[in-house]
Amino acid sequence: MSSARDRLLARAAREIVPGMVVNLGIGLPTQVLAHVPAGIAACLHTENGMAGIGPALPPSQADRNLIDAGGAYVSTLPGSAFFDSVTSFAMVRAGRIDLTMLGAFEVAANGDLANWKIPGKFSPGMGGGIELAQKARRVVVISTHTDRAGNPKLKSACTLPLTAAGCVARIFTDMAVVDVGPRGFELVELAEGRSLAEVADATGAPLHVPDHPIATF
Amino acid sequence: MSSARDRLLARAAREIVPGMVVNLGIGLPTQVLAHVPAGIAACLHTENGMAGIGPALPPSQADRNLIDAGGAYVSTLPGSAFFDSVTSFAMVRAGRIDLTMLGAFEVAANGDLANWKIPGKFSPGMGGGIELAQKARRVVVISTHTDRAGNPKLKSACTLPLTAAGCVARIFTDMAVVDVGPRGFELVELAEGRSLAEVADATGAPLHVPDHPIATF
Amino acid sequence: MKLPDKTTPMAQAIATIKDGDTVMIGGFGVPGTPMTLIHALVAHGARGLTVIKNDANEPGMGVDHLLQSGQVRRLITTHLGLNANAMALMNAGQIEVEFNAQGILAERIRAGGAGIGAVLSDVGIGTELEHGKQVVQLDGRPHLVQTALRADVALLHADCADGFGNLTYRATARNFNPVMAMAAQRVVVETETLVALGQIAPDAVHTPGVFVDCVVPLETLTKEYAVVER
Amino acid sequence: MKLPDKTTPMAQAIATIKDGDTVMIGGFGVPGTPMTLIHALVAHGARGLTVIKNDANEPGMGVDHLLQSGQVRRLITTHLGLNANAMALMNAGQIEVEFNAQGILAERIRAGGAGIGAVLSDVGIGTELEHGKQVVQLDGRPHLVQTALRADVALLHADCADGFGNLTYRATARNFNPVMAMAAQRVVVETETLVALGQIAPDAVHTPGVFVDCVVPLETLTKEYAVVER
Repeated sequence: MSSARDRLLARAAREIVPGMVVNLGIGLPTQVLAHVPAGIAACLHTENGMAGIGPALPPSQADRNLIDAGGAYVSTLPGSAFFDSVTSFAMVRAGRIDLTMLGAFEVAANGDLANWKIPGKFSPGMGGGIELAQKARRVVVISTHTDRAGNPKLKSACTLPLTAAGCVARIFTDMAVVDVGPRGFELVELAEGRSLAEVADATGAPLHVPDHPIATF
Repeated sequence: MSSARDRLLARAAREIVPGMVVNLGIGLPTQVLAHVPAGIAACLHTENGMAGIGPALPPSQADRNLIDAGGAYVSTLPGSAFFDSVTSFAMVRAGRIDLTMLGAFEVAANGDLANWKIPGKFSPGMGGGIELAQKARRVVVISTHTDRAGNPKLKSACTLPLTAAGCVARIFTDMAVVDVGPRGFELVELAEGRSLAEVADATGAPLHVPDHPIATF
Repeated sequence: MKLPDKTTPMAQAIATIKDGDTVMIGGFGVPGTPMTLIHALVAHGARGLTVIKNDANEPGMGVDHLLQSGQVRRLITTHLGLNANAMALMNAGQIEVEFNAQGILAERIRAGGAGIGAVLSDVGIGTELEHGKQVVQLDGRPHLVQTALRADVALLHADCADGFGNLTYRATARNFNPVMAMAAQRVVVETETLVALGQIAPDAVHTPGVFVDCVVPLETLTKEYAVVER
Repeated sequence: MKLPDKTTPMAQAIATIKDGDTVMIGGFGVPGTPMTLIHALVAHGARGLTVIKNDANEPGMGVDHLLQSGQVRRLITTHLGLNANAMALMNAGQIEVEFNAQGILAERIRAGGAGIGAVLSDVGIGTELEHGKQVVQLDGRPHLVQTALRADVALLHADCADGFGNLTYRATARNFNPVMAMAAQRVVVETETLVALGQIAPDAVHTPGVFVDCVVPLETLTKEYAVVER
């Protein structure tokens, strides 16, 4: 899904509008960094203690003391600031993060998110995910539409331990952009080359389709 | 009591031993600063956000941004640090202040301290006094032995609203050094020229006298 | 990407303040008190304010102007001892005063700024500070529930700011400014110096710009900022 | 007056650590992790430790040495995802792991460091984080009582220190170091650079020396501190 992934990341990057403070979660979300429009006036936050993330750097150019929360080497911009973990999460909990983009194991039609624990299989810990999901002003998910076995990640209800209840506003996948609305999942856009039927089939809960034409990305 | 006061302040200053972090309260205590032995390795803390207070400065040499908690202009030493009010009181409450010297309206024989409010007459607020009295590792009082009307400040029980209960370990006055011990007030030293009877008479609760000779200061 | 610019004209920065708002004001004595923003708030005229400030400055200085103009209904503070005007207003019942232990006031503001509901502290157990406070036992020992404080607006004073709102403070002018910068819906900062983005080293920032909404460069420093001759 | 000197030889700095102690260790990934102090603690040999650390580093790095040596009974952390060794030890029941939300772990340590008994937070309401936690209602909404954490010893990494223990950190190596510096009975700091008193400007200090007990200058930086090639 390499070029589909690039289109997904570029589409998700357009969610960032001028003036925002944005936190990118570990995994697909941090890859959005490379797709953010160059001139935009926005601030990327990483919970290990930095606001104003600049471009990622290869190891040969890296500063050993400057990583993002996923361990990737990043750089500063004019106006960047470093701070400790307490201050970093004060920003999160007090509502100074306008948007966070997170990965997901499951998203439910009511906006519940599960992304930190698969009991008996994978329990790495929640890191900063619970606070970001619960406290950022807007939470969107970036994920594949289905898991590796082809099962839907968008479900009528989560089966895994929750990260936060009712937190997800929008989901960006390799197949579609889907909003979580009052009626549940609502199709917003289709990935280029994907049919409505194909997406509905890969979604584990009813997918409401607007009666106007669907844009593609 | 000018020279008596100088002797009092100099005696109180000897309470500061190498390695200590010390907070000097507003009033007589801040005047101890001028009497601290020059070469001693100790750190003075002021709750408005500084550790490592240097000598007081006259207005002509003052930095408008550098005051102590009483509003006096002070200076830095090599190794001084500035910090915010939250950090300053974290030091106090977490036990990093080895000694605080406070003023008093009343001290009781059980170590209770009242120094912030005379109901109906004078209610300026407690400032940082309650936390210093309750949380510093050692609390001593520097005060006149009696109030302006000649009434004892050392009493069997406080009549004014408490600053903190059972906190005072030692009292330095213009007449004596008095410890708060298991039996109540215990005479430690006499001010030069003061008689035991005179001090006992000016003290509003029994003053226990050791059976060894009493030193003077 | 570049960081957004938040420099704002003085009048616009405080225009959102409404009657009845809660306003945090930085400073401990003269250092760190936003003297110019306070005068602007007097000129703006919003009334019935709740002001949260460590102290009431001295007569004729700083927040005293706002007390004398009758705009303050309630003052949450720690010490008024240097302002006889403020004590007279309090004693006459013209302003309501809530005293807090100084470090507890700082913690309550910090709790608001950190998205924490309250802190549990044993400070003031056995004193008047217990009055009206919820008590929770921790390990069998009583603790007071010290609830978070937040404000509609914080008015702060910085030594140096960049356009994104990264701030540095000088000496003991830091005091309550960093914590109030975390705890208000709208954070307005007057600054002695405005520098270009990148002129404050990322490791030297005291308050990250993420917390700040409006940066107001000062044109002059009035006499109120000067050394006080006593 | 002059400020006391706290420079201490490595072995002496950690000699007080006893079996069963609680040890806080700074760092988030490689930056800010006191690699050399960790090796010294492995050599020292104290067992049955409770370790409080954001993450478990990666296999063969940092706190992983202490896990592999069998000295850790219990780990209070937020994320082990980069250390399969640690997850295997946890799954085999050889170490007990308590997960905290990252910002709540930071707040609990800060509460210990600020002499606060607990913070009340709604983070994790409706999730597994509720389990075993006391609940207090604030304004009719449930909050978890997140109790303070303190340690017998904190092991920290600074970029620069003076002899009194004033510290500065570099970039994202700051992370949990400043808050752990507040929360231990004995605070031991390894530093890349030791400077004379006065060489760190008073406004530039990240952790005031008041919090620090032992300053250990590093003689060399081992490969564990270097950029990780993945």
